[in-house]
Amino acid sequence: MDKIKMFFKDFAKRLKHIYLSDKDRPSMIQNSLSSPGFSSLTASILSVVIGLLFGFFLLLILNPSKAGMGLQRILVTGISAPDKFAKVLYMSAPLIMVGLAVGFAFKTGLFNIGATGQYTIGAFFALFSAIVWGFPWYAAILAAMAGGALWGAIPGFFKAFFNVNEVITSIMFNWIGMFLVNLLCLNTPKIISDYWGGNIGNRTANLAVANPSAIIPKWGLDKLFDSNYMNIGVFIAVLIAICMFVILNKTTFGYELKACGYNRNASVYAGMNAKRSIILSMVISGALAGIGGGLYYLTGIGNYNIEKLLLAMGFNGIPVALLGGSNPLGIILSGIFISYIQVGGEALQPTFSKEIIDIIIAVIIYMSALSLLVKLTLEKLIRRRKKDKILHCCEAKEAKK
Amino acid sequence: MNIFADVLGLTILFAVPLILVAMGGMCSERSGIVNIALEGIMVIGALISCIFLSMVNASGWGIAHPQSAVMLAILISAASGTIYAMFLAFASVNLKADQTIGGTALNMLAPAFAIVLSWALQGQGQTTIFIPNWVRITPQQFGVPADEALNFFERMFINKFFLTTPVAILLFAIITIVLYKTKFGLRLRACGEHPQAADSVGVSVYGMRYAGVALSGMLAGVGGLAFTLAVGGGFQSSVAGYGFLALAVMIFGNWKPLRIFGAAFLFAVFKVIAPMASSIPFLPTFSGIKGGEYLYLMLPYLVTMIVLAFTSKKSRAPKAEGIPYDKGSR
Amino acid sequence: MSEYVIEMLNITKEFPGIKANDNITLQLKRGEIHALLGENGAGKSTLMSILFGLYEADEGVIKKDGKTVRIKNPREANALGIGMVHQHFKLVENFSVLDNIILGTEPSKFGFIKKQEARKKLMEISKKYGLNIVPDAIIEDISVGMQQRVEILKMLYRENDILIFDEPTAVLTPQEINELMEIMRGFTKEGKSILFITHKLNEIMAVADRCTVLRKGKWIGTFDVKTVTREELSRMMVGRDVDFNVKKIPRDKGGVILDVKDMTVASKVHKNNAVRGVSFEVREGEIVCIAGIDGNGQSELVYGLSGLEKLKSGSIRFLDKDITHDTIRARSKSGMSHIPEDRHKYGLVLDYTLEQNLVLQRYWQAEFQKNGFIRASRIRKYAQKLIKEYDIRSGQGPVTRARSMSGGNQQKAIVAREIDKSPRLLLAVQPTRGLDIGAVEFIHKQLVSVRNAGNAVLLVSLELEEVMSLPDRILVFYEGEIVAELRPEETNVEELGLYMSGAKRQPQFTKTVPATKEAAHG
Amino acid sequence: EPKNTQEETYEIALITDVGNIDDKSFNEGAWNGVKQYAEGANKTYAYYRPSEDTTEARVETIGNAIRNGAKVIVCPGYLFEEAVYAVQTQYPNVMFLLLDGEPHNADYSDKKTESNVNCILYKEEQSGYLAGYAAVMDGYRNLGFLGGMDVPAVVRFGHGYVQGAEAAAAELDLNPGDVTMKYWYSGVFWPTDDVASKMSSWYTTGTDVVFACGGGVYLSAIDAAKTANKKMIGVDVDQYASTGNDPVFISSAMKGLTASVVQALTSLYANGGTWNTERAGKTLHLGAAEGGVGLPTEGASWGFTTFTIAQYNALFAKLVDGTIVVNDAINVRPATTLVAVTYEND
Ligand SMILES: Nc1ncnc2c1ncn2[C@@H]1O[C@H](COP(=O)(O)OP(=O)(O)OP(=O)(O)O)[C@@H](O)[C@H]1O
Ligand SMILES: Nc1ncnc2c1ncn2[C@@H]1O[C@H](COP(=O)(O)OP(=O)(O)OP(=O)(O)O)[C@@H](O)[C@H]1O
Ligand SMILES: [Mg+2]
Ligand SMILES: [Mg+2]
Repeated sequence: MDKIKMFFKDFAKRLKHIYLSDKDRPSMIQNSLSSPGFSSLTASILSVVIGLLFGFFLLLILNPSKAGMGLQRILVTGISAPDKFAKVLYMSAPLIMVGLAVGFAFKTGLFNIGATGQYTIGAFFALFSAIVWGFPWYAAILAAMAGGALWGAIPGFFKAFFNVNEVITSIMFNWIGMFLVNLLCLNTPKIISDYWGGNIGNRTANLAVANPSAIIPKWGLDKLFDSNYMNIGVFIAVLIAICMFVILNKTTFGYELKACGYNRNASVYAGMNAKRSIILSMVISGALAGIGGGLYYLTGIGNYNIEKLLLAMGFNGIPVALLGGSNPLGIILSGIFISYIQVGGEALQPTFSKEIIDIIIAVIIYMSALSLLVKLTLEKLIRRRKKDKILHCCEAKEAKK
Repeated sequence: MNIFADVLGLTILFAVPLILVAMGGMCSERSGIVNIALEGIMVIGALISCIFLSMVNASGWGIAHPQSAVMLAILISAASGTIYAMFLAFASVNLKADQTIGGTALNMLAPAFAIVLSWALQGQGQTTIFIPNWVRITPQQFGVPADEALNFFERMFINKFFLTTPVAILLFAIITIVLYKTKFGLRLRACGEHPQAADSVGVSVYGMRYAGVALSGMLAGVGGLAFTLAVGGGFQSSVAGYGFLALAVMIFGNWKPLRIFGAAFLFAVFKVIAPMASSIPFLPTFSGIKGGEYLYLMLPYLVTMIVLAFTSKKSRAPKAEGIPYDKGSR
Repeated sequence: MSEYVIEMLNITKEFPGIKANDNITLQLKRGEIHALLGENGAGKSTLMSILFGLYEADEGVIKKDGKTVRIKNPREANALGIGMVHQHFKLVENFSVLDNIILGTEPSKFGFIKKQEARKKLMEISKKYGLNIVPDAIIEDISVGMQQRVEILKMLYRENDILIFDEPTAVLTPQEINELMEIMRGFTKEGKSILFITHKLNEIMAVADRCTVLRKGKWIGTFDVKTVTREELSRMMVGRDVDFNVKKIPRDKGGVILDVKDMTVASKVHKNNAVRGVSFEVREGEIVCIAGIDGNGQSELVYGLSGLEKLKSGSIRFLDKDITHDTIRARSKSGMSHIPEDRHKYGLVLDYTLEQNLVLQRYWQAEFQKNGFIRASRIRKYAQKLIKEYDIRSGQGPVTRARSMSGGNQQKAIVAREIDKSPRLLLAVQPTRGLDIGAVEFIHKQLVSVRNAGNAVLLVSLELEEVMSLPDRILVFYEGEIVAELRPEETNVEELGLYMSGAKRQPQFTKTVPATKEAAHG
Repeated sequence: EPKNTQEETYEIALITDVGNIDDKSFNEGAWNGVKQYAEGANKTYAYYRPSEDTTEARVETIGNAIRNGAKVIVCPGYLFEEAVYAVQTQYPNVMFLLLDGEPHNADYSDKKTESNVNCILYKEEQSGYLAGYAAVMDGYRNLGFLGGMDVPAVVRFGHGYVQGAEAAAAELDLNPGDVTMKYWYSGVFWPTDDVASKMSSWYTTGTDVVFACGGGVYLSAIDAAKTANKKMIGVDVDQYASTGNDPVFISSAMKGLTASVVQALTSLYANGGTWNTERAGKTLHLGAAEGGVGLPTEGASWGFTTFTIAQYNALFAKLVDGTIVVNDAINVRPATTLVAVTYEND
């Protein structure tokens, strides 16, 4: 009991300490010993650990005798068998894409909360071109990209020309997109499953039946992993993420988009076309989400359902982007990580509900907000140690005298 | 004629949660904190108050004192929303975290928590929390004889009536007055525009921001309950994107109470007309098109965009929103 | 009672990597105006912020009337009667004047603001000190000078009697400066004590009783103003002699670089045009200065020339080419550089590093990119070169975030970037605003070197000293029109003032559009 | 088999198709059957939700259940057709009970039911027929049909409902158009604001009774019905009883999900854990004759006033003996001459 008290006291003291130290500007406090990259990775890892501990705590409350088993399943299911790992990769492909969509927009100063609409339109373009026009998979992915780009362009356009906040346009066009896709699907008999012999009127046809060439190839990996889930989608996503990294950090184009995101006036002053930059940022962001839709529905595993709820996948991009620090390379990791523990979460059934994983992810995201605190603490410690050293030296000198 | 009374009546019913939650968002953003967690806060407010309602229903107390129970449920939804919102305040005020991070975490957490909690309370797999019948105030309770047909205004105002409606109107009025007429409101707005200025005259920016977020939690919590009552039946761990719609309504309303009020009504009226279109005589039915209803369902969103295109040139968010307050920065 | 109202004894304040204040002692006598001076980054604002409770000192004590006090936040400073007009005004832009003034000390009943009472009190104070304001005007609609009055009234409303002015004159017109000096003298007569930060030595000479000089965070000395000269002060500040004379080699009239005809630009603040049918030309080897009181269309003129704003009518020829409809990039390519008025709004991407900002106008050139890919090492080398040449000081060299640099160094970075483009025409809008005399000297030298190389500078300045010393030719702007063309050596400050205030107009500049006073000031 | 002592095994497993087990529809009905049997027979039981709405995920989840010790797996819903097709050969020793469907491959080129699979199909059209017939006979003239999604079971209920109303109108010698029906699939199995608005507009513009057929979607209609003082017909179970005697329900078109699951499991265990010859590899079609469908007649669950239980029994007997045949086609809408049906999804 006393220990716990001590712990809290110590914690409170630390908190207060950091709280008081807010006079220091964080951007200024960059210590050579703790490069920003290093400490943000540390912070992310710490968040993950805290999130998992919290999850364990929750499992303990719900069912103490099974909590150990639960935690173990969360942690190892993803690599317990090849087919489980295949599932991780399968889920991470669209997740990385929507994460990239949100993260890319963040980097260029925009909040794309419309990834779900762009993803939906992308999915529709992919399925339409694949089923109705018989496109092969790569062409269907390009179609998905075009669809997403188109849907992303709209909020960009409204922002650039009418000064409408992209958040509101994105939200509105999420719904418009979904309803539009429903409408288009319903009026394209060929895209619906019952055209191909099924008895279901509210979902799209199976690609295996309608156009096998539109299924993303597996290159034998399905045999290797012994799972239908395995395909090359995740490699495409990783490749695109790397491209995005290069574009953002190594090209003049990325330089322009970021400049416009940080300071629109300055970018205009510097001769850049800010309207074009805003629209292009949204187009790219939308295209990424659209590809996500393509990558998911062209696996031949899922069918698009005519429903009245927004697809969750687009919104899932936000936590992926945030956990990955909006950095494309970070997003690869966070996308894979989130699907990894989600696969672990499914294995919690039937003892626990799989929603516990969502709670854990939420806690991890929340804890990553603490990264600043962790950074400050780390840097403070390092600085203090340095100072102590100096003091020591001085004392030593004085003693000599 | 009845159908028009219905349209207006339902518009009020569905505008109420939008107004509440958008006003909540406004309070928070006016203090400088972007609150995208509205959706999650609504879920929590609805969850806790619906659990309360179903508990007092089970105990029999509810049916004996229906409107006191609903009033308590409203208070509980406000309290739980406020507490939940404090997580956002802590992350974005004290920790100076990116405000979307806290918001996103809360949005993810809320429905998952709702499922886990309602299962823990109601048994595994039992997600729906049913709302007892007695929460509605019937026209009879207003003194309309049971066998008498309702007139236009009765249909419009009291046919489908919950205590949340007058509470919402009251809250709207209070918040509007507080924002513009009190020193609290002045300070709150100052913190969202120029926190350094507020700080330099002795206003506690942290305190004001906490207050703004707390208000948003309170309003969004009540909004969650109001939405669940309006939809009817039961709570199923979700508020179907209304939190985000409220965010949109807030932007649409340009962060100003009266405009938010108008925006919410405009949006709600089209949202209500959409499903009712087939029963409104003069509206086209698009019978040649499969799923013509979707054309109507798009309507509220399209109308919003059209209005925005014409009105947004001057739209202006609180200047300091989204930026963690740092005493030292100038 | 102690002779001093405020004593700051042995104050030390350290920021990561820098001792902003190092054992500084400052004593303020009752009823005196005490000037504080030092170069950019010397620690003046920091010291005042400590007194105002924005920072806490690491070491040292503060005494009020001889009693030690701890000032932890502005509220406590206010309670001790300390008020401050900040270097960058702290006003809520979309609030009314009245709301800004009462914020934090609102008279109220049950939480409801008693507006009428507040208004009455404000109008009384305003009348008493002759500080005219419109209580219901919105801050963003009023001039900078007016905003400063609001800041001053904020202090008076709180009945402060120790007033801190941090660089209050950097943004004012000469007339406004004179008014401010008068007001400050008035305050001392009432027994109020004033701490006054400025870079302008003549202002110190004019109003201050004593002054304290800081350099690199250290206390250099405190002097009775009557006993020191300008030159001595500037030497103490900068640590070397400052040369106030700019050397301009006499040049013959060169070819026309810029030819503006009937230029009209709309205003963003009011319905009338900000620039009305202006025609002039700028030639090789000359510095032309646009003089005038702030808000007479100078900013819009430059927006029009640089392409930030479309012309309503008229044409611009640059190097014998019509560029009226050219893009900003095209103008920049053909040799136009622009040091913008607002360095944070236009001049810098504050979240980019210094090196990224140094190539803001040139990142697309073959030198810095290949097939769309940025050549990072070349940018680094180039940045290091500019940093060295222009002595841009910052914490981490090329990779410092622009946001964390001091205003003076931010300005130097912009100047370096724009001049290093070897422009044929340099649009320089208030290039030395808020800079210390050392930096001013440096930038003036750079402008002159552009001119001496046979290029042209179009300078927009509000500072009479600069207007009288730097240019070859002066064009006076009044209500969006040119009202006079003068040569600095043939005119004097008084005459200039008459043209600037619209009291006089040279015959060749006829009034084209009937203008109202209201139109020019929104 | 269990790897860890902490791990428990669950012998009877139910996998939901997409929703949850409180969907007020086949997931819930089947789950109640599993529970009822397992608790009586003292067996361990559990249910699982697949990670997403795909055949692959359902196959995977079946695998998970088997890893957790499942010997019998109940698969409610036609969405399981392809999944069961795949797993029936993969896990020959595990018994499957497929409700509402029959296994086939993705392109329907092959249909086969292995001996470890028993399929049950219900004649929902008969149940719907009874409800439609009774409503019109009882004097209701303006009917509504609120479907969830247009999935086979829901469509059969709806089409039966239309046919029943038409038959009653003919029997009563009504004129064309005397009976009207609004017919709509909402697209959701849960309550939403637009369904609530739509129902309220139906009741306001004259609809007297709505047959709400689609899981939780009835929750959106129930409020509208009460506000308008109108009636509803429930589905699957006796909803008058299951909602705590809510008088808004005049009847329910029942389908014996729970009972048939209990029966199937009972016969399975009676046969030593494998399907007996009547069930192995077979499909049972449960209709009136088999006691699989009907309206509740006990006490106040019977909400009709002029239509009598005797009339109902006579009608029911005709369904049993085949005098009345209700068309179960789902791709073709039933032809009507007397009932004016407005299909609002068009
Ligand atoms: N919040 C801070 N964090 C880190 N360093 C700071 C901070 N504030 C000031 N400094 C450092 O302290 C030094 C003194 O800054 P200060 O603003 O007091 O200068 P100043 O004398 O007011 O300059 P100027 O004439 O440009 O206004 C600066 O060089 C700066 O590097
Ligand atoms: N975000 C920041 N992080 C670290 N240090 C900062 C930051 N912002 C400002 N500083 C430090 O604070 C000091 C004062 O900044 P400020 O912008 O007030 O400079 P200034 O010279 O007084 O400005 P100006 O000349 O524009 O009035 C700078 O010297 C800078 O080093
Ligand atoms: Mg300063
Ligand atoms: Mg300065």
